Amino acid sequence: MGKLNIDRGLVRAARVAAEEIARGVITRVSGKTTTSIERAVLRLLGVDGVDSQGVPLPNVVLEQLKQSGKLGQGAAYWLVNAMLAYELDVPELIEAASKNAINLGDAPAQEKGRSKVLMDRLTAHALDHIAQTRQARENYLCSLGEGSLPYLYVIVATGNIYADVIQAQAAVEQGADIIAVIRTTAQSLLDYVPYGPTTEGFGGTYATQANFRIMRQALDDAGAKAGRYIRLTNYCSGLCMPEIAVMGAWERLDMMLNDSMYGIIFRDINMQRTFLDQYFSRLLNGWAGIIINTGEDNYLTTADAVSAAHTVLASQFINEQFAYQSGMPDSLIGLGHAFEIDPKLEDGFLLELAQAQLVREIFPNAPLKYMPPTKYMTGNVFQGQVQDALFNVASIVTGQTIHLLGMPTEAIHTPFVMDRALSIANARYVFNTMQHLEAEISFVPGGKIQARAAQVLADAVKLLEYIAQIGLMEAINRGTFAAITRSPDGGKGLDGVVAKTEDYVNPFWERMSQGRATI
Amino acid sequence: MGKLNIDRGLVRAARVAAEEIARGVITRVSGKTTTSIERAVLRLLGVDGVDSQGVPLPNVVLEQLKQSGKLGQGAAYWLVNAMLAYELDVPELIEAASKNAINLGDAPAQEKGRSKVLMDRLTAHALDHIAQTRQARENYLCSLGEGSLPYLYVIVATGNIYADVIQAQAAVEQGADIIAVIRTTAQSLLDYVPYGPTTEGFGGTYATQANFRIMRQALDDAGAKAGRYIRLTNYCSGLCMPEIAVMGAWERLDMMLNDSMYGIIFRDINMQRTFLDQYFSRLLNGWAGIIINTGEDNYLTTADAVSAAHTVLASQFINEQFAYQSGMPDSLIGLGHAFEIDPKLEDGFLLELAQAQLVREIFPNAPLKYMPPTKYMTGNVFQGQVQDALFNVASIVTGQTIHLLGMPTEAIHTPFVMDRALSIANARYVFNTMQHLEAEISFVPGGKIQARAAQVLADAVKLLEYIAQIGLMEAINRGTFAAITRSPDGGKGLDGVVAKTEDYVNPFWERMSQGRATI
Amino acid sequence: MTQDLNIIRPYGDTLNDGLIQLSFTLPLAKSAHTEEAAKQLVLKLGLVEPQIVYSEDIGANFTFFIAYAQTNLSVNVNELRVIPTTTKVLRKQEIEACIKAKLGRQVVVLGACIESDAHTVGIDAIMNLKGYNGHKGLEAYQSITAINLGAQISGEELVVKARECGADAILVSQVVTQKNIHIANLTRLAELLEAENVRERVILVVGGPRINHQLAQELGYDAGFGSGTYAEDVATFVVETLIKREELGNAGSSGKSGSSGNDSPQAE
Amino acid sequence: MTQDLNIIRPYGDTLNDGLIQLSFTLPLAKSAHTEEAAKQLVLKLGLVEPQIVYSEDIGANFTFFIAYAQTNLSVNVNELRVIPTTTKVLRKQEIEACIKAKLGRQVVVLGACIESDAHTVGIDAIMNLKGYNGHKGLEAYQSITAINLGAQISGEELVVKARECGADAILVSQVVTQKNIHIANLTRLAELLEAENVRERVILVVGGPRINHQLAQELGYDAGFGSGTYAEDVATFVVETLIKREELGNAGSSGKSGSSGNDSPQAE
Ligand code: B12
Ligand code: B12
Ligand SMILES: Cc1ncc(COP(=O)(O)O)c(C=O)c1O
Ligand SMILES: Cc1ncc(COP(=O)(O)O)c(C=O)c1O
Repeated sequence: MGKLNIDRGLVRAARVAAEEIARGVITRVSGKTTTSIERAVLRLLGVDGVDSQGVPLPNVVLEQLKQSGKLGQGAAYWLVNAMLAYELDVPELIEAASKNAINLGDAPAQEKGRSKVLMDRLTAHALDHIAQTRQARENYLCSLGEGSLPYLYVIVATGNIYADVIQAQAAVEQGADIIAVIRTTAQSLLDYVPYGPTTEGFGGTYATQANFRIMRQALDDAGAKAGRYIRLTNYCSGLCMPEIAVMGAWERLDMMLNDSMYGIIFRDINMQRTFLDQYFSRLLNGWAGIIINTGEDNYLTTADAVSAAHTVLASQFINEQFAYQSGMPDSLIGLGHAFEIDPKLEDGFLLELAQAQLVREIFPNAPLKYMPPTKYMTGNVFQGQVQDALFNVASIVTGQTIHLLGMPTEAIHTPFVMDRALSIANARYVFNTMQHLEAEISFVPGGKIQARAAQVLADAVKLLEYIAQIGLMEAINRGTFAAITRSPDGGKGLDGVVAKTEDYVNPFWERMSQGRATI
Repeated sequence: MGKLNIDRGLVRAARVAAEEIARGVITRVSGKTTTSIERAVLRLLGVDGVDSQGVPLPNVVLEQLKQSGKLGQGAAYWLVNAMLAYELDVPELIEAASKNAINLGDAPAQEKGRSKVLMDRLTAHALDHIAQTRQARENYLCSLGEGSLPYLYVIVATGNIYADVIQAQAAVEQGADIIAVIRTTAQSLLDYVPYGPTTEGFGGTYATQANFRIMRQALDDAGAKAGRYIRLTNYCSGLCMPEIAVMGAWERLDMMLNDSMYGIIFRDINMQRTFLDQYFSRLLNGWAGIIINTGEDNYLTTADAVSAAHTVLASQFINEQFAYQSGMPDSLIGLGHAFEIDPKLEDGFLLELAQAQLVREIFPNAPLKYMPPTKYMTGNVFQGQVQDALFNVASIVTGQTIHLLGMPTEAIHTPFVMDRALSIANARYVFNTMQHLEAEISFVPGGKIQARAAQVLADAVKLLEYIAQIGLMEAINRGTFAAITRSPDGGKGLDGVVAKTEDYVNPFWERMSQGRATI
Repeated sequence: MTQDLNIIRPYGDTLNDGLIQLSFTLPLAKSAHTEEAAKQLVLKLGLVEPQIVYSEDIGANFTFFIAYAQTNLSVNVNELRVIPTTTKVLRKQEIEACIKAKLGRQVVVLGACIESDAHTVGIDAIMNLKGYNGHKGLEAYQSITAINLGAQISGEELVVKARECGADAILVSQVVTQKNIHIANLTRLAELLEAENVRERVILVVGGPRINHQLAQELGYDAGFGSGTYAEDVATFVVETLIKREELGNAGSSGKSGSSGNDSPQAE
Repeated sequence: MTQDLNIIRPYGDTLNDGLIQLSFTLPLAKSAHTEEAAKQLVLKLGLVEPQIVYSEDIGANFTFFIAYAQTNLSVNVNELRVIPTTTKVLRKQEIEACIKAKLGRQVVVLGACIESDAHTVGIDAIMNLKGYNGHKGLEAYQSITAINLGAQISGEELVVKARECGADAILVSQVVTQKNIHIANLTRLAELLEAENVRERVILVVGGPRINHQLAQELGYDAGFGSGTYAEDVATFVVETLIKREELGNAGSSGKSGSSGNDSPQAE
């Protein structure tokens, strides 16, 4: 069937190894939770807002519990228990707690049955809300329809949510299908989620729930005008990954950058923390019908796209298995890859085609996310248009799904309104003029393209089997991905990894992972 | 063998019809010569320079002969006869003639034997000179080598030959293999060739022998520095086509725009004149080893590239046969075609590929000249880079030979030095990154690309058979090409078509067409 | 975004950031000095925060630069004066109806691409039956007699033809603009028509990708049309102008006054 | 082409034609008025013969323009002052030899990508063994102890580390420049080093794609390096500066004076 004539046995072997890898990690971190997961639970249960100092209330509550060493039972337990003990609803209770009038951990233990009833009610309420949001998306898609494949994905990154809205609306008029609001440089290492609408960021805009809502509304308006549903994307990544998953589910984001290893490798976030956080956030993303975008493209900014091609593929297999562990269906697993081969390399485009086609054939049902050239873009915006054009060609010829548009000004600044217009025109022209080219061409048997694909697959299998042997944590420790090494006990946020007690309660975790491998 | 699985029987049928068409035309104009052919003969025999009024001496002599009604015997006859009669060498004779001290037609007839000896000597001298020039090219190619295929062809068009030289040398440093000096807008309808170096033109620089020489020297220098032979191109076209062929042969031009019908269709030059002129100039071009470039691309500026695709192919078959009639080998027949489909057309690129591949497979040994998008280029120079990139893709994927670079500023101005640099970078990147892509892909049997190619070929055959029936002159009269109609006795330059007498002498015509169909 | 029309500045990603992209070549080999020269040049244009984002030696002692910079200057849009050729372009039927009702005769329009210019696609788009982008050309108008002379028509030929067919309007096309040859050609034509006493009797219109109404008027033409013009744009202008002139009952002299100096053909 | 260095102008296809390409967006919907505004803006930049060659409505009341125009301004290249970091970049072996001969000890270089910036590829290209484009990084230099702290290092951390390892030079990288965050970060670091009395004891260098030597000096750094820098460029500067300071026998105070105000590190 495929154009590459790949060895299906190797693909199966890769999945077997990757499954073992992911399961190994999950087993190893089982028995733990994280401050960020617990804050996410608090958010799901209705904790929101900031205290008089501007500290987000989930953090305030969490600190209380953590300081009193009570986090092991799960924040949900203490919240519900205290609600019953003091007969307060969530806002009342949290307000009192934030004023230190109440310490959640001090409330006397309530009767289990009553706890369960309240817990179930609150959980159902939250999950219903998410289900409704998901339904709203379905309704929009049904009534408005959507852009044709590959979806045109652009970023806005002014730092100011209101300016972002203007940029996004212009982009929609230009033809964009997906808008990603890029996050300010500093946010991923914050151990809290900023609150409210924000107007100052650097290289991006803070991810806050208010900002999500503002942009969602703007895109609904723009989409209604344009006659197609516009997807909204943000970063479910960094130290607050699970909380952002909640915010995204609430505010009807449609996609999330969400990788099982990105934070470890690129942000030096502790790996236990990340593996736990990614598991829980993927439960949520899956529940909310949010497509995740994995971050393998990033490897190629520090490692070489030719020699490290197999690491991208290996990582995709791992990301897939992690997503399966969280119960996500293929249709939500937007594996990432990128067009990052040195433009000076002879036949470089053949290798790009081989890789893109390989990923397409191995993950036929995944909404693949194809990233544009970035590393080899220069200040030559005219030549940049050409590099992006070939990227567009590779995308349409290999049937990619989510197409992140390259910008001519990639090496210069976050996109200007005109940069986006130029990029969109570039992609629309290429996609239209080559609409059915994919169906027209086949690759010569045993040619350079097929040989390259076979090689990358074989190398990926070898790598995966090696990782399965030593374990993923050790593999990362040895610098397997992106040529960066990270140790299991190093990195930021380890202090947020907490052992669960026997009686740990997390109603969402339970409900969402029913019938699946649980931690 | 080919990728298109075309019907070889149809290709043969097309050639049969085209041969009939070309032969029909040649037969019809046989018995005639033109003022421009005779001036070319004079140039070959050594007539050059201008009189005191600045009128080129070939024109002065020609006018004398024409006015005295003596052209039918051929200028060569009168020149040699007068040389013997007055015992003058060519410069002396012409100087006297230009001062009206002598009228060539008045000289008493000389003994045939002596005439023949002198004629043969002068002819041999001229042809030797051309042969030496051709040999010089071979030597350069041998010692310096040349750029890889497809050759990068750029134009210079400042209007000032010295500024052109600077532009050309920069282009060579940027990577150009072929430099074309574009001719000023007004020149093709002049019935003489301007003389000396020129510094003022509009949209191009006058084609003069001095300008040819200046540029040839500059390119030899630049080529020596760059370590590859740089080809020089100009226009062997318009009312002075045969004379320019002489100048090109003399000054070692390597290519010439030279079409059997362009002047008729696009410059409203009389068709008898053009058919005669093109025949003679192709004799010369063949002798000098100059690659001709035909002008089918031009059709697509007035006609639609999709619906008129078959007219381009039909015209290529005709141009090929006209070249054969003049004894040119395939290796010198640079048939032209162009990437001119509306970028808004869905699957337009598939049609471009079909056409480029079709031409490649039908004329496997011709140095095809592929022309860039021009008509649908806009002032959007950024998008222009993308259009040109796809043109570059089509070229490398179908193995074109001579690649005329598209300029981002096509819709704005003749190229700036930076426009050329950008275009060359565009093409070099595409060619290098897709170096062996042609060998990697095949087209799906019965797919849109193959179907389109089959259709265009079938339509071309039908058209050729129709033209063979009614004759090419009538076909042009009916607006077959470029949607333009021209009548056999209309157009400019008909007064320069002269009946040959029984004793017409043209030693070059005879020598060069030995063993071939003669007029 | 509410926009103060008194102060319009370029927009990169923030209102009034004034961001502009530039590219140019300096006739110098690449060096730190050349780069500094590029930066100084951008500063001389009154731009601030110049960023030379790309520089490349493009051979023969040329260096190519791409820069981004900001301007603090702004344009007051409320103060701009733009002269339209017409207030509202009529559709084909409306034009035909208008001619029938108000003129009651055929309007004769003569078209040509003049002097050395052989780019006929533009004038053909206006004149020929087929038209352009689905907009029919003047030949398709029943009440217009459209005569397209085609390429490289000299001023002298045009005068003869205009007299011959009693043209109401002459439409000339100029596409090649290198070294401002179009200005020379157009000026020469206007003078010739004047000298031959044809100018007053016709509506004189010019079009081409680098032509606009203002330039046309400066050159003594009644109107000018640029890229993307359709037959109805010109037809509207021609017909409205004809009607106005005939209404003044004095085609000759009013035609004259309309031919230059006057801001808007509508205002006659 | 002989070139008058007193008058350097952009070059399109003829000497001194002054041709420049521009593009920008105006926050207005497309209209004849907007087009005129674009033209006026180009004129306000002092450019002449403006040609708006492209305009497109790009949505949300924005219009994108591409223009070509000419400038009569010129730059006098003879008058430009460009401050080089060094007169001649040494090769790796030369640097090693120089350190051995003139300093006779290990040179300690500390590198970091500071504050919120996590773009380590640039600093890695300078510091890490592998280097960049075939040019080895400082780790490959036997007589240099290169310590690369990596991404998102706060000023405070950097001070501690610099003291700890007795750094001769601190190399900081700044890649994100949006809203001039690099200026803020670099200024803060310079002040902190000053306050902590570290500034005088080190050679302070900054690099990044939007950094140049002039900017660095304005911010109180000893040198700045932009795109396409290799390890040897920095190493030459660091080693030459160290040698000069040690020759002055007074590393502390001359280091200080070299840190700001002084035009050329060579001139010390
Ligand atoms: C097609 C074409 C040709 C064809 C022309 C075929 C033909 N019969 O017309 C051929 C191949 C013959 C040709 C030759 C040359 N061309 Co040419 N050509 C073009 C090209 C690719 C497209 C022009 C076109 O057809 N546009 C489509 C029409 C519909 O648009 P338009 O002309 O703008 O017309 C519209 C409006 O302007 C307006 N309009 C135009 N005229 C009029 C008149 C009136 C009265 C009104 C109301 C409106 C109106 O309405 C039209 C419809 O909206 C352009 C590049 C480009 N992409 O623009 C170069 C271009 C115009 N050519 C150019 C040149 C230099 C030449 C040559 C001189 C090159 C040479 N030395 O050989 C020759 C000589 C031709 C000559 N003697 O004039 C240059 C001109 C540079 C300049 N600014 O001066 C261009 C810009 C290419 C380039 N970058 O170098 N060319
Ligand atoms: C790779 C990359 C990333 C990688 C970084 C991986 C890593 N570990 O470094 C990842 C994917 C993580 C990333 C993330 C982001 N990035 Co980033 N990234 C890039 C990219 C594509 C290439 C940068 C690069 O590696 N260049 C190659 C190196 C070798 O060049 P260089 O850095 O210029 O270094 C050379 C010289 O400058 C100099 N040099 C550099 N430092 C030093 C120091 C010293 C002492 C010396 C002497 C010399 C020196 O020497 C080096 C070798 O010659 C650029 C776009 C581009 N093509 O430039 C965007 C870019 C830099 N990123 C950008 C942004 C905005 C971000 C994000 C903030 C986006 C977001 N909101 O998520 C994040 C956050 C990162 C953060 N916290 O800093 C913007 C910055 C815009 C601006 N001008 O402010 C850019 C320009 C892209 C864009 N157009 O939007 N990015
Ligand atoms: C998965 C993932 N998360 C996050 C980011 C962005 O970085 P940051 O962590 O600074 O938000 C990226 C990079 O594009 C990514 O791929
Ligand atoms: C064969 C041929 N001759 C000549 C020309 C140039 O036109 P002109 O006749 O004005 O020189 C062209 C157009 O590119 C051409 O294809």
